[in-house]
Amino acid sequence: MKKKILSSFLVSLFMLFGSFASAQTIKLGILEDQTGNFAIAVVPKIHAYEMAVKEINAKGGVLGRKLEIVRYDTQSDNTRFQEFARRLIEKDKVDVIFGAFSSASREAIRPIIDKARMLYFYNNQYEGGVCDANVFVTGAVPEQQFSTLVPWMMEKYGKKVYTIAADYNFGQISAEWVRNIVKQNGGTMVGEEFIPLDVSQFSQTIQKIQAAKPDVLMTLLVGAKQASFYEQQAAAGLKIPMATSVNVGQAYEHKRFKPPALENMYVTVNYIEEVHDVIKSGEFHDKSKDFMKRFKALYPKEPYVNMEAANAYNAINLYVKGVAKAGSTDKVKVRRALETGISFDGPSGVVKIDPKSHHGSHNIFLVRVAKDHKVEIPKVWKDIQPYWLGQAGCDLTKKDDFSQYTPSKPPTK
Amino acid sequence: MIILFNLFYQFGDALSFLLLAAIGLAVIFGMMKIINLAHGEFITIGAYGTVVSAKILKLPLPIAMAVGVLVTVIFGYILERIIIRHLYGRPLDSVVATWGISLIVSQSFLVIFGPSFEGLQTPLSNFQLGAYSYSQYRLLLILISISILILLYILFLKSNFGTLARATIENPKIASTLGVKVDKVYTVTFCIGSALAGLTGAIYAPTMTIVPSIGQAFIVSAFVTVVTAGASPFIGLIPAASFLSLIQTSVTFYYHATIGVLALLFSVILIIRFLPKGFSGLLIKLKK
Amino acid sequence: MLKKDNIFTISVFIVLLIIPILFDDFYINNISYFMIWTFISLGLALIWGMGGILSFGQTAFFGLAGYSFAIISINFSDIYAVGIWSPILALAITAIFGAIVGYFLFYGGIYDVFIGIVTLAITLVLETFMAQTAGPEWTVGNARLNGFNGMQGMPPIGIKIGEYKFDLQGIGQYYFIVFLAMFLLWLLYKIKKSNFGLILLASKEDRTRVESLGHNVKKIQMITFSLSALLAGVSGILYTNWGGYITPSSMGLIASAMPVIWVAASGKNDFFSVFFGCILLVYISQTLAVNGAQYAIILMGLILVIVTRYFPEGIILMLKKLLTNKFLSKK
Amino acid sequence: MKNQILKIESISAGYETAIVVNSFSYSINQGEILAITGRNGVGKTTLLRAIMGIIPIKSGNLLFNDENITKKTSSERSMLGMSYVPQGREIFTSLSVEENILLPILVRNKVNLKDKLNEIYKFFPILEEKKKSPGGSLSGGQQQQLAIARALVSNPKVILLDEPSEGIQPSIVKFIGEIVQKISTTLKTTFIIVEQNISFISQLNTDCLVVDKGRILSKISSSELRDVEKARKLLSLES
Repeated sequence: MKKKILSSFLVSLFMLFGSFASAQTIKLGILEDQTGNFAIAVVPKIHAYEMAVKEINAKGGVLGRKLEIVRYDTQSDNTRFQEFARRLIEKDKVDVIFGAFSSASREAIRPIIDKARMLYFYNNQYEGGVCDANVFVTGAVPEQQFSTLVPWMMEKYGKKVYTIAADYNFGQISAEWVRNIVKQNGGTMVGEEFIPLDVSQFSQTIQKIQAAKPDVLMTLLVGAKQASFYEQQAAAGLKIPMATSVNVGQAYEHKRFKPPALENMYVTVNYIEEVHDVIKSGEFHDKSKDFMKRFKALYPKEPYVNMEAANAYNAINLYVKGVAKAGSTDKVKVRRALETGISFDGPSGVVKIDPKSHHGSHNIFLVRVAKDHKVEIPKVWKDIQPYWLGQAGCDLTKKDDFSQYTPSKPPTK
Repeated sequence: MIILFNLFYQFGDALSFLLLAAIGLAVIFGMMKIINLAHGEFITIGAYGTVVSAKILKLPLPIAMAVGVLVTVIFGYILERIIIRHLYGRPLDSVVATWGISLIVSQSFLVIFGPSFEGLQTPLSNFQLGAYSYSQYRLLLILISISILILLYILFLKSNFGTLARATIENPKIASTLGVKVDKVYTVTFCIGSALAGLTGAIYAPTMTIVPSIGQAFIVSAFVTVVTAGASPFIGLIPAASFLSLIQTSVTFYYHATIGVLALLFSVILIIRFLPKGFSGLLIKLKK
Repeated sequence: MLKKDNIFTISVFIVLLIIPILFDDFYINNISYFMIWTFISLGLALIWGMGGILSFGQTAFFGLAGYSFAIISINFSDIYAVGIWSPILALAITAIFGAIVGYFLFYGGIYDVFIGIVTLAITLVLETFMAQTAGPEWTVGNARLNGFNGMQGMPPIGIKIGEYKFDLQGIGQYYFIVFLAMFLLWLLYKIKKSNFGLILLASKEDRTRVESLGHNVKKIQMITFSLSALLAGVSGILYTNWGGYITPSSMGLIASAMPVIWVAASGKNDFFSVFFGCILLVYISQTLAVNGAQYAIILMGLILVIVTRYFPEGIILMLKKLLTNKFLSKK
Repeated sequence: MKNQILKIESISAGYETAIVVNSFSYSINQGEILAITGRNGVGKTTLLRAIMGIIPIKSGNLLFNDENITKKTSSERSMLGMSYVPQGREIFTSLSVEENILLPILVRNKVNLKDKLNEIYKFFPILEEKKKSPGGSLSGGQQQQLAIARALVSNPKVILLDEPSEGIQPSIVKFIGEIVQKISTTLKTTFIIVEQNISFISQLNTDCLVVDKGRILSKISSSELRDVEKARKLLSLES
């Protein structure tokens, strides 16, 4: 009898030990702005990470290991990003880092990530051009958003384009893309104005736009202060079709602003929660509906599921596929596995990693905001590649690089 | 003609923004030498008070605005009683305390109301003049800002309360020996400053995105205007705001907004360099 | 020699010196990070606590030094050849700029809160300007200023002693900062006790009186201002070196308020209190952000309000005095 | 026994850690003029400031009309009927002369402002001439008159005067002395005057306390004071 107890004790101890060894989790570090200026667009992202992890763990994880999130609130503050990136790497010893909303916060942690050879997923729409051996990008880039949007707008409304853009990297580089595409398509820029992030009053800008009489107004504005432009242009009766790559798909301005502030605004997104409401059947309808059903089951109070939430969800799944393929969480092995062109069939269809630039391909939806702020989708472009960096000379499969490039300052070949 | 009106509108719009941004701060800083870093949050309270009472209590806009102002005054009153009154005579320490208050308020708004709140529509309509169209409400703002300033001028320079307030500000100890209840004068003055900040928030609420950081859009303009106005803000505020908005609008007109902002900041540096006591100092000198 | 006043300073430094023996990389780097901010605070304590002049724009010098350092290091790829000269050159630029601003302020007859706003305007001009330098035309030699996204890719400070080379990172960086802090604290105490310091302290009480005694107060204030700019520059360079990154937002409104808060809350009249208080406050703020989620900022705000309300001298200075008195009475 | 308007019972007061006024006791009758003199820094001004409530009384009691006012604020003491003319006048430079005078009335029950002003202008005709000018534009003597007028307008029972003759030309000093005497006799107002100018003191019909180290050193009677030379000798001997 005693013997039996002892042996069962030993067995259970052994099992405990064994299970402990195999249950060593894969640690995913997440740095997102739960508070501060960007919180509006970021909270759905955080939930999407959590949802992806829950789903994967429910299926038993990967390589027999569960995923575990280590998350810090970076408070929309670049210095917090730096502090916590180091904390994740040096203290929590995570296997991969996801996160950052603004480009500045991404750039704040990239030196730390590169030095530690950490694997990092940036899951946000941005100005493009990051060619970094350790960085993967699941958000949309200008060649995906503007190469589709701008020619379409010019065809529909006319060839005179006016750009107002936030006066920092995103706005300036995006404006450069718009300028180039307008020229390539035989249009003219009738005006271009850059506006500091702190400006919230736009009377003068509105008058300048009216003086130039454009057919299309590109509004590459960022942040809550600049978003006041929309109410002010509506109050002044500007009535010029607007196009952008940022609004609606991130901070769901069409839900937050009083109609008709965003009337006749066009946006290219790689996902928004309305996809399955607007597109009544087919692949996109089914995938989006399924995703939203699962999302709302977990987070019924979520105000909006934006494109960055989809990107965050895709990022975790892509990473896990990379780990599965590599058979390890070794950072170099996972990177090489991801560079084989891994793809994931997500909320808006297949996202495939471009091996050269580490960016993802996307299906792009053209969204129009109607007078009552209901959303229409006049067009979908399928499988748009992040082609620019690869063409410009970034090939991370052959040569490591740690830079960000722009169309006017491409990689030196 | 249209161009002239256009310039007037642009200038007036910039002017009223500077005036309204600065006015509450001008009272609190100019009269009490408290550097209120929470000024932006007072504006936020006014804006949220207005929007919440218009959206949830379904009050008509003017009444909702009054509620916004009232809420800000109550907040200002409580704050003055429990914290600010211990900071009189320590203007530089007030920086730290009011910064703390600003953190508490803006973050509390985020916790309570979430990152964003559906805004209001700008009241009134717009009108067309040649190629340009204008918002009537913004035209009204110009009038409102100037009339508030005139009322304030009367209150502080012509009324009995104004005499008490100016005496208290100049020399609280002596005012007290003459029977003035210095505490009360401070409280009332602080409440007036709060009310004006709240009013700014209420007035601009229908034209801006309603987020917990809404008030921060005003704060740099406010400080810059108050300081160039100088030690006696009621005299200096209009010339300072006019000068600064003239610089900003004309530079923005010829170049673009970034250069406009840089020009504004640069002219502040130069104004203070050559008029160390601001515009009011210059005016007082000229009068003599 | 061992005065009662020094007991805390010495014990804190002893703790700082043995920390790397007890803790791993993360703590070493994190405490280095906390200490980085002490220099800008000490600079402010010098000009504000001793000189009675509140500068709201110390971050202008922080940023200027950080950017100068970044530009110089990127342009000289052999970091060991440039070595310590790249930060020294950056500091010289900062100190000269500080002297120019100081000349502009004090010889221009600007005083009180006006100084605060002028320096704030200067830092905001720098921030706004740097934020829009994203375009390719904004390069200095090989270094792209890179706008709002900030500059990165600068090598760390490289030190070469004979054949031995090392980067100013990790534990080397840690000890460098500790020794630098010890040296600068000692220097600041010397300044405080010097004739120069006495005149400065007196000018805080009554400027015209000191002037009538024949001292050139304007010049003294200008030199002090330049010194405080230099100290802010030390922080800027160390920060850039620590994270390999410098951004315009480090010169913004929020960033510029932080040193003022650290200094006021710690006790602006005592350099050691500022040094220790600054470390403590950055640590508290980080810890709150790690644990408190959305209530972290509210708590930080409450701490600041309570400190100013109940500890007008600064909480660290009050604690130091309290402990010193107890210490003494027991002996 | 006359009505004792102000009883100072062993008061101590000072700044931070330094005690400047040390267990000072004295009682003053209604309508009496009391002069206090002594070298610089012996606590004369501090005593007045403690009586007026500008600085707190650390120990002892202060009775006004038999009411204990030790803990009252200076504003409350003013309302009870005390007035203060500080050293260096400290008039409000940014307020007009008339606003300066009216200030104490604005915080009191309604009085006919015009009558009150005319009453004051009768004492100080120069102030009527300058009534619209800012206080800061007045000369030293005019400022002193304004400060006295401002103290007088609230019909106080006690007026504390701190160095009224300091930095003022002799003719005005004399004028002020006459006014003090006149007010004291017509309105039965009590005066406590801190003064180092002996000829000014001797001009008044008053006893004089000599103070040193925050205590009363001696008391010189009004009759002894009338002989200026003798008084000067007494005072210089003692100080």
